[in-house]
Amino acid sequence: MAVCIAVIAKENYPLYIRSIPTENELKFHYMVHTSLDVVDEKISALGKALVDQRELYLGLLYPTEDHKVYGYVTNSKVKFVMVVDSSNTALRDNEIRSMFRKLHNSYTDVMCNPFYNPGDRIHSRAFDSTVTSMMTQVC
Amino acid sequence: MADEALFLLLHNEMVSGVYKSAEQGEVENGRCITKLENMGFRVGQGLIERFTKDTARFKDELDIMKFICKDFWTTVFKKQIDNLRTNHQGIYVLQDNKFRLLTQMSAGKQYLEHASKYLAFTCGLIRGGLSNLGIKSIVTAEVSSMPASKVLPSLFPSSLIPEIEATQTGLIL
Amino acid sequence: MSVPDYMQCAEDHQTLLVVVQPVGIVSEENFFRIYKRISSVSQISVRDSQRVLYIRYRHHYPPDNNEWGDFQTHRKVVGLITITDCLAAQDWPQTFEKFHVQKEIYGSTLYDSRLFVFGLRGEVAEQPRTDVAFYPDYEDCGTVEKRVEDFIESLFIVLESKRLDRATDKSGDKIPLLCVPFEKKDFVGLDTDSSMLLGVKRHYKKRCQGRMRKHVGDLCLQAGMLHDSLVHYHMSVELLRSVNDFLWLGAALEGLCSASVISHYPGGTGGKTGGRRLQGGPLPAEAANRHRPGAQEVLIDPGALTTNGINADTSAEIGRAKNCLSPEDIIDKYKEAISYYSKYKNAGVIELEACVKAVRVLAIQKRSMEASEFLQNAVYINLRQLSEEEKIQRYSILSELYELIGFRRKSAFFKRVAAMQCVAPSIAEPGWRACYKLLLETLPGYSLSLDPKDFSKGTHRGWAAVQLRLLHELVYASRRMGNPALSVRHLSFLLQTMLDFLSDQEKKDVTQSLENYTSKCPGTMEPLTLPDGLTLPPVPFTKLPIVSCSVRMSSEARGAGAVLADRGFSVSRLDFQWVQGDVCEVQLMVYNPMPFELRVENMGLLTSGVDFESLPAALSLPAESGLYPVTLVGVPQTTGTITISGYHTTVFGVCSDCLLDSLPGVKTSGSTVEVIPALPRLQISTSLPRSAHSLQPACGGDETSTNVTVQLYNGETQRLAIKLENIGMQPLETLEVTSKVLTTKDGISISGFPLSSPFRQVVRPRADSKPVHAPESSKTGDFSHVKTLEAILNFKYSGGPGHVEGYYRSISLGLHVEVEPSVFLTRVSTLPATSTRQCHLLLDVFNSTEHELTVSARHNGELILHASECQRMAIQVDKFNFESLPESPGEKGQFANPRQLEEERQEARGLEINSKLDIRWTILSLKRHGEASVEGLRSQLVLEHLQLAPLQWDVLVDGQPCDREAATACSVGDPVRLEVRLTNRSPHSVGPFALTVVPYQDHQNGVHNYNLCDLVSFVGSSTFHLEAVQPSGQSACLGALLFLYSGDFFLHIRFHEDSASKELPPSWFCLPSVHLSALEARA
Amino acid sequence: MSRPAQRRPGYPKINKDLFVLTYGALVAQLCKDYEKDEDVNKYLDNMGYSIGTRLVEDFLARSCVRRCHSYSEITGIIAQVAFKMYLGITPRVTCNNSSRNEFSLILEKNPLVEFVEELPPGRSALCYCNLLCGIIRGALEMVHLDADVTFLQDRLKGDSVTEIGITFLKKPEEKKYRRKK
Repeated sequence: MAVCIAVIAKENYPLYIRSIPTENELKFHYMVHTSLDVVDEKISALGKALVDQRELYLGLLYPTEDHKVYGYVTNSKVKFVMVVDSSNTALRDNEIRSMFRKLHNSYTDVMCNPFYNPGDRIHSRAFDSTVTSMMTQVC
Repeated sequence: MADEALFLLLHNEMVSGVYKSAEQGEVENGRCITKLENMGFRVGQGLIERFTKDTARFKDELDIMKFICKDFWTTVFKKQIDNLRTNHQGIYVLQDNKFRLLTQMSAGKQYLEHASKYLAFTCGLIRGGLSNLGIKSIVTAEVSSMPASKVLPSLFPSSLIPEIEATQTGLIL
Repeated sequence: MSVPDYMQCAEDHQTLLVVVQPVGIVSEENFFRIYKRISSVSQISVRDSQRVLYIRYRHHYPPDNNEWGDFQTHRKVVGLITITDCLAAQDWPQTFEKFHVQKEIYGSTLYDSRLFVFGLRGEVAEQPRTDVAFYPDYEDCGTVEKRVEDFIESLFIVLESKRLDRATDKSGDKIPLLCVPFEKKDFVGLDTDSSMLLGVKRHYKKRCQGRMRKHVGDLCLQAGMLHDSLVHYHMSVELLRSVNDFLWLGAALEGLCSASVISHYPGGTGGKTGGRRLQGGPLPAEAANRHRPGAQEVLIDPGALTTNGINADTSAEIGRAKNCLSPEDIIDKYKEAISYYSKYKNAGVIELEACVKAVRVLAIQKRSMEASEFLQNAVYINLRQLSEEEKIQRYSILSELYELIGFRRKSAFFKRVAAMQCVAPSIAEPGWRACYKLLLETLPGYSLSLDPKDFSKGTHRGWAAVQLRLLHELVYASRRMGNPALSVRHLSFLLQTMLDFLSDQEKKDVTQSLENYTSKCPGTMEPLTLPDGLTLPPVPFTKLPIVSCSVRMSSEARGAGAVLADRGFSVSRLDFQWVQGDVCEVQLMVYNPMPFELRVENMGLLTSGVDFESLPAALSLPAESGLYPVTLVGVPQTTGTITISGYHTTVFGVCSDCLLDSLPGVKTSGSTVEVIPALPRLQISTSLPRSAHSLQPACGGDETSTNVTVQLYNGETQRLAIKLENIGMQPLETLEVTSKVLTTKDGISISGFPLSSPFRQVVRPRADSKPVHAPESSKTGDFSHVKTLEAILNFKYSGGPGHVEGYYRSISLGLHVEVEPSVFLTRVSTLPATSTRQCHLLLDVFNSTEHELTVSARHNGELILHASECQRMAIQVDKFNFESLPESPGEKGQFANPRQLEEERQEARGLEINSKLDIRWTILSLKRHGEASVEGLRSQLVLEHLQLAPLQWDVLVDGQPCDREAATACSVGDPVRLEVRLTNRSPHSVGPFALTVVPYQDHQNGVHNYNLCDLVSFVGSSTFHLEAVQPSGQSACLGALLFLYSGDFFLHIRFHEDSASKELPPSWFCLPSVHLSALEARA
Repeated sequence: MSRPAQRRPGYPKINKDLFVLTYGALVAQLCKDYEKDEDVNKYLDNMGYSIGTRLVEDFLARSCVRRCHSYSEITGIIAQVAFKMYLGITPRVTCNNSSRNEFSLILEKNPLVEFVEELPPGRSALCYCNLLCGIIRGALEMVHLDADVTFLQDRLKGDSVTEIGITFLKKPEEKKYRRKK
C-alpha cells in the first residue's frame, strides 16, 4: 500500500499529489520532487544508454531510510510517482507495476474527460477513489 | 465500436455548424479552421493517451510516426496510412488513399476548396496526438484533385528545427 | 581518522602532503599572503626525468588523520613549513624552540621541515641555514618560492629513497606489518618469529607483503611513477585478496583506481582548474578557502567543482599501460573497495571519501545514475557525532556533488538542509546570512524565480507547497538577518504569486505578518540589491485587488458635458478629450480575492505625458467582493497627450505600481487621451425641478446632463426659466443654443422649436409652443389619452484658451412634457346674426378633465363645466374676411399640391379664429388655465358662414347706414335719400348690376303688403343701376322716395336676373333689409 | 450524403472513443462559445436534427424493418434496432400515458457520457446528450411523424437514470406511416 501518490506533468510540475494524511505531507512533496531527478535521468537519452528497457514502469527510483520511491512514465511523458513504506515487504515489483497500471488507466479517463484541460490540476472523484484504494487496501 | 455513419454525419455537422455560426460573427475562414483544428487537437490528446497506454516507450520520433501511421490510424480509421515518407529532417508525409472523412464527399473539382474544412479536424487530431507525445508539430493536409485519392497530411514535427513552415506536399498513387 | 576531506579526489593520491602553519603571533593576513605564495608551488618536475611531483598544502591537518599515513601515504604529512614573526634577536632562541615543538606534532611522519622567519635582521639572520629562511618583512621575500622548491626537492629525495629501499626489499621474510591505528592493538605482542603455525605464518607473511606492495604503490604514485604504481597495486590486490585482508584490499583497489583515473583523465576529476598540464596549479585564493575550516567552508565556490576542461575521451588512453583499468573497471573497483571499507566502522571516513572520489569520476563519465547510488551510500555512512559545522559542510558538499551529476532537485534539497543546519538551535550564533545565501541558491532547484513577471501569465504551475515553504524560510531568514526590507519583499512576493495556493487561514496569517513587517519598514517599488549582487525586482500587488475587464475612462466630472472639437478633428479624437484643469476620471472594475475586507489606500492613476495631479482614493472592499467599480480621479495641469499606464496602490503597507499591460484581466494596455486647453464650464439649472426621468433612447448620442419633466393640460402654457452658470475658471465667450424634438411614442413629431436668437431662447424657450401643437394628436379621437413630447435643448459654448484652439463644450437640457387633454369642442354650428357682418357660433364644449372648469370666450360670460360634462355656448362673432387667401375654386389647379395648400389655409384660419374668439379654460381647483382649440371650426361649412362675402353691400338712408333692428326715422312728405353702395373685395371686377327697390309693410301676421303705390312714391325710378366695379373698387347708386302717410315700412332690394348677377354665388348678394318709420312732420 | 451505393457490406465501424471524444470536444467547444446553457442545448438539438434527417435514410437502407402499426412499435425499433446499431446499447422502453403516444427511452448506460464525470461548474442546465433528442426528432420527421423529444432525466444532473421522453404529436389512427428510426 502506498503512502504517497503523485502525478507529474510533462513539464515536471505536480498535477496531483496525495499522501496519507497522518504523515507529514511536505516531506512527501520533497521526496517526490527530488525523485524527478532520477526519473529525468532514467528517461533521458543518456539514461537509456545505461538501461535499454523501454517499459513504462521505471522501477525503484531510490530508497530512503524508511521509504521506497517508485516511478512510472506514460508515453505522454506524464510521470507517476509512488512512495511505499520500505517496511512493507509484501509489495513486489509486480504489485507496484500493476498499481501503476491502474493509476494509468484512471488517468487516461481523466484525460478523456472533455471538460478537463490537459495540464490543469486533476480534480476528479473517480481518480481520487482509485488513489484512495491504493493507499488503503494492501495490494 | 461505434458506427461510422453516425460519426461521419457528426463530423459533417461540426464542419457546417462551425461555418454557419461563422456567418453570424467571425467571418474569416481561418477562425473556423482553427476551431475545428482545436477540437481535433483535444480529441487527439485523449486518443493517444488511451492508445499508448500499453505500448512500450517510444524510441524516437520515427518510432512515434510509425505508431501514428499504423496503430493509431488503424484504430481510428480502420485502415493504415498507405504511405509514410520522411526527409529525416523532421518532415513527414503521410498518405491515405481512401480517407474516411472525405470518401462520402462526391469526387470532383467543386469539393476541393471545401476539402480543407473537412481535413482541419483530422490535422488537429494528429497534432494533438503528437503534442501529447511531446512533439510540437505543424500539420497541414492537402487533397490531390484526382478523385478518390486523398493525400493527408504533410506534417512537421519540430524535432530538429523548432518550427518548420508548412509546405504542401501531395502525392498520388 | 575522523575528519573527512570532502574535497578529495583521485588525483590527491599522487600528492605529497605539506602542512604550512604559523608559530607565535602571525597576523592572518600576513600568513595567508605567504601561504598563497607557498601553495602556488604545487608541482615540481624532477630534475633529469619526466616525473612530476604534486604537493597538497594544508594549514590545518588533524594529527589523527596523519596516523593513517601508512594506509594511504597521501594522508601522511611529509613536510612542514612554519611561518613566524621574530623582530628581536633575543626572541630568536625560543622562536626556534617553538618551531621544534611544532615539528613534534607530525614528527613521526615528517620527511623534512622549514621555518620562515619574518622581521629578523642582524647577524642571526646572516647565518646560512637550510632549515631556516630569514626575511626582513613580508614585502621583501622574493625567494620564498625558490625556497619552497628546494624544500620539495629535499622531500623528493627522502621519498625516493624510501620508495627504493621498500621496493627493492630483499629481506622479504622480514617485512614489517603496516597497520592502521585501530589495528595496532590486535597485533600487539604477536611473535612474528617462532611459535607460529606455518599456515598462519604464510598467511601473515602474505598480509605483510600485500600491505607493503600497496604502500610501495602509493610511494610510486607520489613519486610520479604511475606505471610502477599500477603494477604494485595489482600485485598487492592479488596478495591481499588471497588472505581476505579486506580493509587493505580496499585500499589497494582504490589505489588502482586512483592511478587509472590519473592516467585516464589528465584534466583531473576534482575540477581544480588546470590540473597537471597547466603550470601554477590551484589558484591561491581557491586553495586558501578550500581548506579553511568552519562554517565559511560551507560556501564553496561552485567553480571548484565544475567539470570544465575535462575530456572523458578514453580513446587517447588506449594502449596506455596495460595494467590501467578501463573506465568501467574503475567504477567496479571503487564499488568493491567501498564494500570492503564498509566492513569497518572505523574506516567510515575512508569509505566516505572513496565514495566522493568515485562520484567525481562518474560525473566525468556522465553516469549520473550510478553516481547517485554512490552518493546515496555516502549519505548513509554515519561517522562519529559530527559537529554542526561538519554537518553543514557535509550537506553542502552533497549538494554540490548532486549538482555535479545534474540532479538539481536533489542538490537543492541538500543545500536547503545545509541552510537549515546553519541556524540549527544547537549552534551558538546561528549563521543567518549563510542560511539565507544557501536558500537563495536552492531557488533554481525548485524552479522558482523571484521575478513576479514570470508569474504574470495565467495560473502558476509549480511545486507550490515546496516553493511556499522555501519563500517562508527566505522571509524568516532575511528577517533574522536584520534586513526587514528583504523580508517584506519576499513576503509580498509570496502573497502575490502563491495566492491561489494559500488557504483562507494562511491568507490571514501572511497578510497579518506582512502588516507587522511593513509597520516598521513599508514595502517600496525599489529593486533590492543584495550584497552578492543579486537583485530582487519590486512586487506590485496586481491581485490585491484584482483589476478585471476593461478600463473605462469618462471624459470628466458630472454636469460639465462632453467636450466637442470644432473643425478638423477626427471622430476618434472627437470621441472625448480631457480638459486641462478639469477633474478627469478613470473607472476600473476590481474585486477582492481575500476572505476578509481589503483596505486599499492611496489608489491613484499612473500617467505620463502631461502634468497630472492625481487625487488618490482609499477604498475598502468586502470579503470576496464581486466586481466593484472604482473611480480614480485627477486633474491634468497642462495640455497635450496623456497616457494612463496604470495605477498605484498601498495595500498592507506595500506600495505597488501596477501597469495595465501587465494585468492579465485587462485588455487595454495603457490608453492615451488628449488633454485640451481649459474651457469654461456651465452648470444648468431650471425653474422646474430636475427629474430622474431620462429621455428615451431616441436622443441617442448626446447624453443630456439635465432633464425636466412637465405635466400640462392641452392648451396650457408653462414658462421654463433656464439658468446657466459658469462654474469654471474660464470666461464664457460664445453660446449657441439648438433644439431637437424627438419623435414621441404617439408619433407626434414637431418640426423643431422655432428658435432664432439663442439668447432669447436661453431666456425663454418656447416650451409653450408644444401644447399648441399637441391637439393634433386629438385626431386620434381618444380624449383621455395622455400624449408625451420630448425635446432637447443643446447649449454649445466655449471660451478661454480652449476657444482659441477651437474647442467647444456642449451641455444639454432634456424636456419631457406630458400633455393631458383639457377641453374639446365636440360640435360647432353657426346662426346668422341680424347684421350681415356678424354671426352666432354655437360650440358644444366638452370637459375631458376630472376637474370642474370654467370656459370663457371674449366678451362672453363664463360657462362652468363639471368633469367630463358637455355644454353648448353661443358666441356672437364679427365675420372674418380671409383676404389674403385666394378664393375662387378655378385657381386651385395651378398649385403644386392643393391639399397641402388647403392645410396651410386651414392652419392660418385656425390661428386667426383662435385669436379672435380667444376661448380660454380655467381649472380653479388647480389654478391652471389655458386656451381651448377651435378644431371644430375648421369645417368648410362653418367657414362659409364665418367669413364675409367679397361683395360688401351698404344701404344708406339719408346718409345713415342702416344695418340694425332699429328702424330709421324719416318724416312724411319729405323725400328720403336712398343710397346703395357696393365695395368689391373680390379679385375680379363685378357688375354691372340692376336692382329694384320694393317697399312693403309687414302686418306682423305673416302678411306683407306690397300694394303701396298710394302710400309711397319714388322720386325718379325705383330701379337702380350700378356700374361694373373693379377689384377693391367702390360704386354707388342714388335714388329717393317719398312717404305720403306715416307708418312702418320695409325696403326689399331685389337684383335683376341678369348674367352679371347669375354667375356669382347668391351668398354674395345678401343686402341688409331696410326698416323705416315715417312720422308726421310737426309743425 | 450517405448514398446506399457507397455502403460496403458489413457496415464500417470506427473507434468508439473517437466518436465519444469528438462529441465531448464539440460540447466543450460549444460551452466556450455560448454562455447560456439553453443556447448550447439548442445548438446540439438542431445539429442532431439535421443528422437525424440524414441518418434515417441510412437506417432504412440497412435495417429491413417492416411497417409499424403503433407508436409503441416505432419506439421499440428506435430502442432495439437503432440505438443498438448506432450506439451499441438498447434502452428500456416505457409508455407513459393511456393515449399511448408518450414514451420513454431509459438508458442505464450511455457511451456518450463515458468520460464525463460531472457537468462543469455553472453549467447545471446543460443537456450534454441533447444531440440524441435532435437525431430522433429529425429522423421521425423524415417519416412524417412529428414528435417532441426531450430529456426527462439525466444521470449528469444527479438522476438515477438517463431518460429520453418521446411524445408523438399526431393521433395514432391518423398516422398510417410505416417504420422509422
